[in-house]
Amino acid sequence: MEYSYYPGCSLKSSSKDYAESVKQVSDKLGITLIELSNWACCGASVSHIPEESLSLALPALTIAEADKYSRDIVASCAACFNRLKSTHLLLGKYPEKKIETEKLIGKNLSVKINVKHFLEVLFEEVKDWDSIIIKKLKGLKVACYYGCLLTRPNDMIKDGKSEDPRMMDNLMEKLGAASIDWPFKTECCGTSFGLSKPEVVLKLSGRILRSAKKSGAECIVVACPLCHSNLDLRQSQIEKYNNLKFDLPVFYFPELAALALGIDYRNLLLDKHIVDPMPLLRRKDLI
Amino acid sequence: MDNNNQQTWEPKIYAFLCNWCSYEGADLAGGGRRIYPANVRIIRVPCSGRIDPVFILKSFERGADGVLVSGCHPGDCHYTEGNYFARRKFVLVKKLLEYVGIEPERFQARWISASEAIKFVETVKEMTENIRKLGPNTKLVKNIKEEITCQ
Amino acid sequence: MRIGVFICHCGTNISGVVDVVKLAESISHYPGVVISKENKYMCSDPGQNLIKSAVKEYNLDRIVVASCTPKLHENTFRACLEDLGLNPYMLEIANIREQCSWVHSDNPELATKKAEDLIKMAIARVRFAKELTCSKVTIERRALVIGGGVAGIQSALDIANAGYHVTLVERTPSIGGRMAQLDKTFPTLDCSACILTPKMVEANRHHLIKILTYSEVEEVSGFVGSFEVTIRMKSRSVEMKKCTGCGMCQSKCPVKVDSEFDEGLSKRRAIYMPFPQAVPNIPVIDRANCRYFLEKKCGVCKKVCPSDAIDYDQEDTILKEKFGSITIATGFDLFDHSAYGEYGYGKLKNVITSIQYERLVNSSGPTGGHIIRPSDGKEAKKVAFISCVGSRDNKMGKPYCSKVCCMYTAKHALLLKEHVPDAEAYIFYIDIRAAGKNYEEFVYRVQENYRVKYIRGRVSKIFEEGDNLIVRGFDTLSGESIEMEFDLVVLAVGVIPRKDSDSFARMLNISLDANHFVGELHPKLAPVEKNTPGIFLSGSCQYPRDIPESVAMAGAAAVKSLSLFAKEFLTSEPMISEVNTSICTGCLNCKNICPYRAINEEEIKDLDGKIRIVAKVNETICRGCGTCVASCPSQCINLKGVSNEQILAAIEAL
Amino acid sequence: MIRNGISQTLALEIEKRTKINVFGCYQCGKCSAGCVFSYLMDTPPHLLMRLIQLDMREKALSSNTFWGCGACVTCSFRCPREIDVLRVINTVRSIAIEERVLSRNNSLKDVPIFNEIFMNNIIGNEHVNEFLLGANFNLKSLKFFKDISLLPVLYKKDKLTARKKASTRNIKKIVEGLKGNNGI
Repeated sequence: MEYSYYPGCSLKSSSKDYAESVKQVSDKLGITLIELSNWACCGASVSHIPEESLSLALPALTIAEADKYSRDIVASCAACFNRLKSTHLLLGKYPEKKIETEKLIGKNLSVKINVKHFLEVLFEEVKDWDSIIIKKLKGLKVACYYGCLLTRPNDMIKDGKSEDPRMMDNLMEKLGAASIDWPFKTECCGTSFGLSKPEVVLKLSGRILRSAKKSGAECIVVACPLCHSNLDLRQSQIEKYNNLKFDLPVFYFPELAALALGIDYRNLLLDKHIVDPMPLLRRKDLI
Repeated sequence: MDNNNQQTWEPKIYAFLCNWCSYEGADLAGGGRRIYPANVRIIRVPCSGRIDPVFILKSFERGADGVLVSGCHPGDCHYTEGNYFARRKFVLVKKLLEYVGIEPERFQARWISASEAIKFVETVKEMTENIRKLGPNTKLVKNIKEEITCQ
Repeated sequence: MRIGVFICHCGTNISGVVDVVKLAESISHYPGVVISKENKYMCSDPGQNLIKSAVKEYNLDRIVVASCTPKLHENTFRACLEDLGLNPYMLEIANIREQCSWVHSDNPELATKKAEDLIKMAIARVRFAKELTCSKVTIERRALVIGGGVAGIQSALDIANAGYHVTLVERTPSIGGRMAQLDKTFPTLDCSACILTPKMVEANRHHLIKILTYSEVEEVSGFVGSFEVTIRMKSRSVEMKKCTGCGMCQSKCPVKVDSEFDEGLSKRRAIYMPFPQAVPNIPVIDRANCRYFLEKKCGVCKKVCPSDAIDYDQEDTILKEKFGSITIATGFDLFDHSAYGEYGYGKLKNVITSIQYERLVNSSGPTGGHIIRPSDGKEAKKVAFISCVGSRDNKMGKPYCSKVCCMYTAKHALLLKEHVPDAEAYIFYIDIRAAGKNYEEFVYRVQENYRVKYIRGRVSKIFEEGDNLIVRGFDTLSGESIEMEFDLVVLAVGVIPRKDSDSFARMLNISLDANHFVGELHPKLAPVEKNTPGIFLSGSCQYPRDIPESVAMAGAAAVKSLSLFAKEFLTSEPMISEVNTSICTGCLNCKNICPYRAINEEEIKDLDGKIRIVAKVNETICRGCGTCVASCPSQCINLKGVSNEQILAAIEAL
Repeated sequence: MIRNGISQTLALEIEKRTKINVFGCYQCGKCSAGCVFSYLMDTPPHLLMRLIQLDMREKALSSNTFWGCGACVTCSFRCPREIDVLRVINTVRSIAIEERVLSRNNSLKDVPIFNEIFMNNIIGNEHVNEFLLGANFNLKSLKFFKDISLLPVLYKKDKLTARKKASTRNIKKIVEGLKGNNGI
C-alpha cells in the first residue's frame, strides 16, 4: 500500500539510522512510503510553542499538504506522530478550531485522511511474519519502550491498553525476541529538557534504564528519535549521574525487524549508535 | 383572534404539556411570578406520548401560529418511556410540516422538567419572538366560520 | 347538557389582573353555559356552597372551575361533585392563576383575553366528559423478596412477623449476601457474621418464610396485588430433605475451583457450601465444574454420602406463584479494577480488592486472619489503601460516590494495626466522607490512636519493583510528591449495580437510574418505592448503602408491603385506555408500545359469528399515559378522561 | 488572602480559548501524582488548577508549571474528571507570554530561551536543525561548554548535518499572521 511519508526533522539529522531502517524494512516488505515534498516541522512538542493556534497550524501545514494526495500519512517519529494525530483529532472535534487554523495556514483541511505511526503500518501490512522471517531474534531479551507520546492521549496507536501497550511487544515476539514485562513502558524520558535542563533527562531516563536493566532486558527498543537520543546518546552521562552501569544498546524497532528479515546489518547504519550494539548482536548470533 | 389584521395580530401558540413535568414547570413559573408573553394556550395531557400528531395538525388548521410540545426529559418519564415514543413521532411531524410548507420553526419539541420554570419561560419567550418574526400562519388554515353549536 | 362556570378571584391573585366580573358576564353567553358566577374564594366553603346551590338550582350536569392549577384543587372540586351525587369526572379546571394572572400581570387586557380562551377550552373539554368509575381488585397477601442479603432477610422477617407469608429468593446456594463475607463492621467493630447469623437462622426457622436458595426469578407479569411470578429453582443435585449437612461430600470431592465467597483467595470443591454457616446448611453441585457432569466419571460424593442425598438426575424446578408485592433487594457488585491501566490492569499479584482484604483479615477466612500477600505468603508490614477506585471517576463512567469506602477503608487500616501491630498503614484519599452516626469519631480514632497516615491525593500509578509495589502519589496538603514502597496495596473498589441489572430491569419492567441502579419513585419522598405500584426497594440495589441503611430501608419496604396488605381491596385508576372493539383491526401496535404491558390480545366474536383478534386493556395495569392512543392507526383506542374528542374540542374552541 | 470574593476572569478566558471548564477539577491530585516533572514546578498541576479556580491570576501566570511541563500528556490522560490539564497548562503559558509575565522562580529560566531559539530555528528553516539549535542555545544561555563532550561523538557519527533549508516559508508566514492578530 502507498502512504504519504512524513519523516520529521530528526530523521534528517541525528536519527539517520532510524530513517535508514524504516526505508530498508518498508522496501523489503513492499510498503511504499512517498515522502511529502513540502513538509514543515510539526512543532515537536506543544510545550515549545507559545500558543495553541500555532501548535495546531504547524502540523496542519503538513496535513494540508498530504490532503493533496489522499493517502494516509505515516510518521516514524513518535512526537511527529503525536502532533499530527492529535491535531487531526482536535480539528475534527472542534470545527471552529478547524476554521481558525485554515485561515491561519491559508489552506483548506479535509481531516479525512488518517495519521499512522510506522509501527501501526508494520502491524497492519504484515499478517504472516513467520513466512518472511529469515532469522529469528532468538533469545534476545528486549524492553519495548513506547515513551509517552505514542499512546497518549487515548489510544493514539490502536492498542487498547494505553497504560500497558502491547503492539511493539507483539511485534518483537513475532520476530522471535522475548519482550519483558516492565513498568516504565510509557514513562516520559525527559523530552527536550536534554538541552534546556539536562539533569531532568539524566534523572528520568536514568530511571527508565534502571528499570529496564532490573527487569532483565538486554536492550531497549524505541519508536522515537528523541527517546533514542536521551537513552542512547546520553547514556554515558546518565551512568555518571546515577553512578550506575547500564550498557544497554537502544534499537529502533525497524532495525530489529530488518535483522529478522535478513537485511544485512551493514546497511543499517548501526554504527551511528553510541552504545555499541555489535557485541550484543554478535553474542546472540544475530550478525 | 383575527389573524388578518396585522396591526393587532398576536401570535397564537398552543402548548401541549405533559402533566408530570412540563405542566408543573409552567405552574412553577406562575408560582415564581415569572412574566412571559400571553400568547401561549396550554393543553394538559398525561404524557408527551399521548400527543397525537393529529393534535398538532389540527392546531395549525385552526389557526395556531405555533405549537409547542413538551414532556419529561428522556429517562425521567413518569410513565417510564412514553416520551421516547413521543420523540420519534415528533421527528416525523417536523418533516411532515416542512413537506406541507409550514416553517419548521413553528413546531417546537422540548424537554422541560417540573423544576425548570425558567426553561419554560425562556422557551415561550423565544418561540413567541421567532413566530412574531415569521408572521401569521396561513398554511393549512381552514376558514371555519361556524361556531361550535350547543344542543 | 347544562354547564356551570365558576370563576375564582383567589383574593386578588386572579382578580387583580384578570377582569373576573366582566369575564363571568361574557362567558355566561357562551353556548351550553347555563350559569356563570364568580366568587372570592371558590375553594372555600362558601365558594363550594355556591357551586352546590347552583348545581341544584340550575340542574347542572357539568362544571368548569376557573381558578388555580388543577394540581391544587382538582380533588376538592371532584369531592364537591361527588357530594352532589354527580360523577366527579364531569369537571374541568381552567388554570387562570399559575398560567395566566401570575405570569401576565404586565398586561391585564391580554391576560383577561387569555383567561377567557382558557375557560372556553375547558368548556369545550367538559362537553365531552364522560362518567368514569373505578373498579375494585383483590389483593394476594403474600410478599416476594428477591435477594437474600441482610436487606432481603430483614424485609422478609418484618413482613413475616406481621403475619404474612413471604418467599425469599436467593441466587446463590446460601442466604447471607455481602454481609456474610465481611469481617468486622464499622464503626462498632461488631463481628459481621456474629450479628448476621442469628438473623439468617431466624429467617430459616420462621414458619411464614419460605427460603428458595439457588433460585432465580425468571418472569414477572401481573400487577400490584397479584403479580404472577415464575421462579426457577436450579437443581442442587442434592436432595434437601435427605441431606444432613455433614460435609463428607465436600471433603472428598477431588475438584478444586476458586471460591466465590473468598473472592478467589481460596479453593472450594465442585460440591460445596459457600461458607460454614450457610443457610440452608446443604451443599450444591456446581455442574459446570463437576467431573461427573463433565466427564461422567467420579461420583465420589454419591459414594461417600451417608444419607444417600446425592441425586445427579435432579432437574430444575419451575415454580409459579402469585404475590401481592415484590421487594427488590438484589444488592450490588464491585467495580472491576482491571479497567485501571495505571493500577496494573488487575495483573499485579499483591494489589487486592477491599472485599478480598475482608476475607484475608477474617479469622475464619482463607488465611485464618493472617494478613499475608498473595504472591509469596509473607506477612504484609506496609500496606497502602487506595480509595475511590471506580468511584468519583468520570473517566471510568462512575461519577458517583460509592459512599461506604471511606468507612470500610478506615476500618481496614485499623484492623491491619490490630492484626500486625508493627505494620504501617497509609490511606490515599480525596475526601473523607464519614457522615454516619459515630463515623467521624471512628475515623479520628484511626488517625489519632492507630496512627494511620492519611494522604490526601489520588494515586497515579502502581507498579512492581522486585517483590514489592511502588505507589506513586502526591500529598496535596503538603505539596510533596510521594513514591513509596509497599508490601500490599488494597484498592477500595466502588460499589456498582449488579452486572445483570439491565436484563433484570427488563424482566420486571422497571426503570433504572443513570448509573443503572434501580431508580426509586421519588429520591426524597419515596426512596423505597418504584414507579410501578407494588414494587419496593431495599438495600444497595438502589444506591450504595451501608448495613444500618440497608436494614432501615428493609423495614421501610416491608411497611409498604404491609400497608398494601392491610387494605381490603385496591381501586383501579379510572382515567385509563379503552378499546372500541367494533373498529379495532387487531394490529396490536398498542400492545407493542405499551410501557406497562397492559394491553393483550383478545378473541371476540363478531355479529356474523366470525372470530377476530382485538386489543384488550388490562384495567389494573394501565396507568393512563395514553401512548397507545396516540399511536393507534384506526383511532379505536381512547383514553378515558383525556379523550381525543376532548383535546380536539379544546383545540377547536378558539 | 481572599477578601472580596472570587471572580472568574482567568477561568473564563481559558474556557473561551479551549472550551475547558476548570471548575470540574476537585483537586484529587492525580495529575500531580503522575507528573514526572512536578518536582521541577513551584506549582504542581492540581494547584495551578486551584489558582485558576480562585482567579489568582498573578500567581498562576508567574508560576513555572508550564516551563517545567514536558507535555507527556499523563495528566490529561489519567484525569478522573476528564479535564485536558495539559491544554490548560499550555493556555496559561500562552497568556503569560502574551502578557510578558515573568516567572517568580528562575530555576527554569533556560526553558523559555530554548523555546525561543527553537521557534526561530523552525521559522528560519521550516524544520529543526538540531546542531544549530544546540549551538544557539548554548550561546544564549551562556553555557558555552555544555554537552561539549558529546560533540566529537556527534561529529563522528554524522549526527550534525541536517536537511537542506526548505525553499518555502510557510511557518514564517503563519507566525507573521499571528503577530498581526495578537501581537506576540
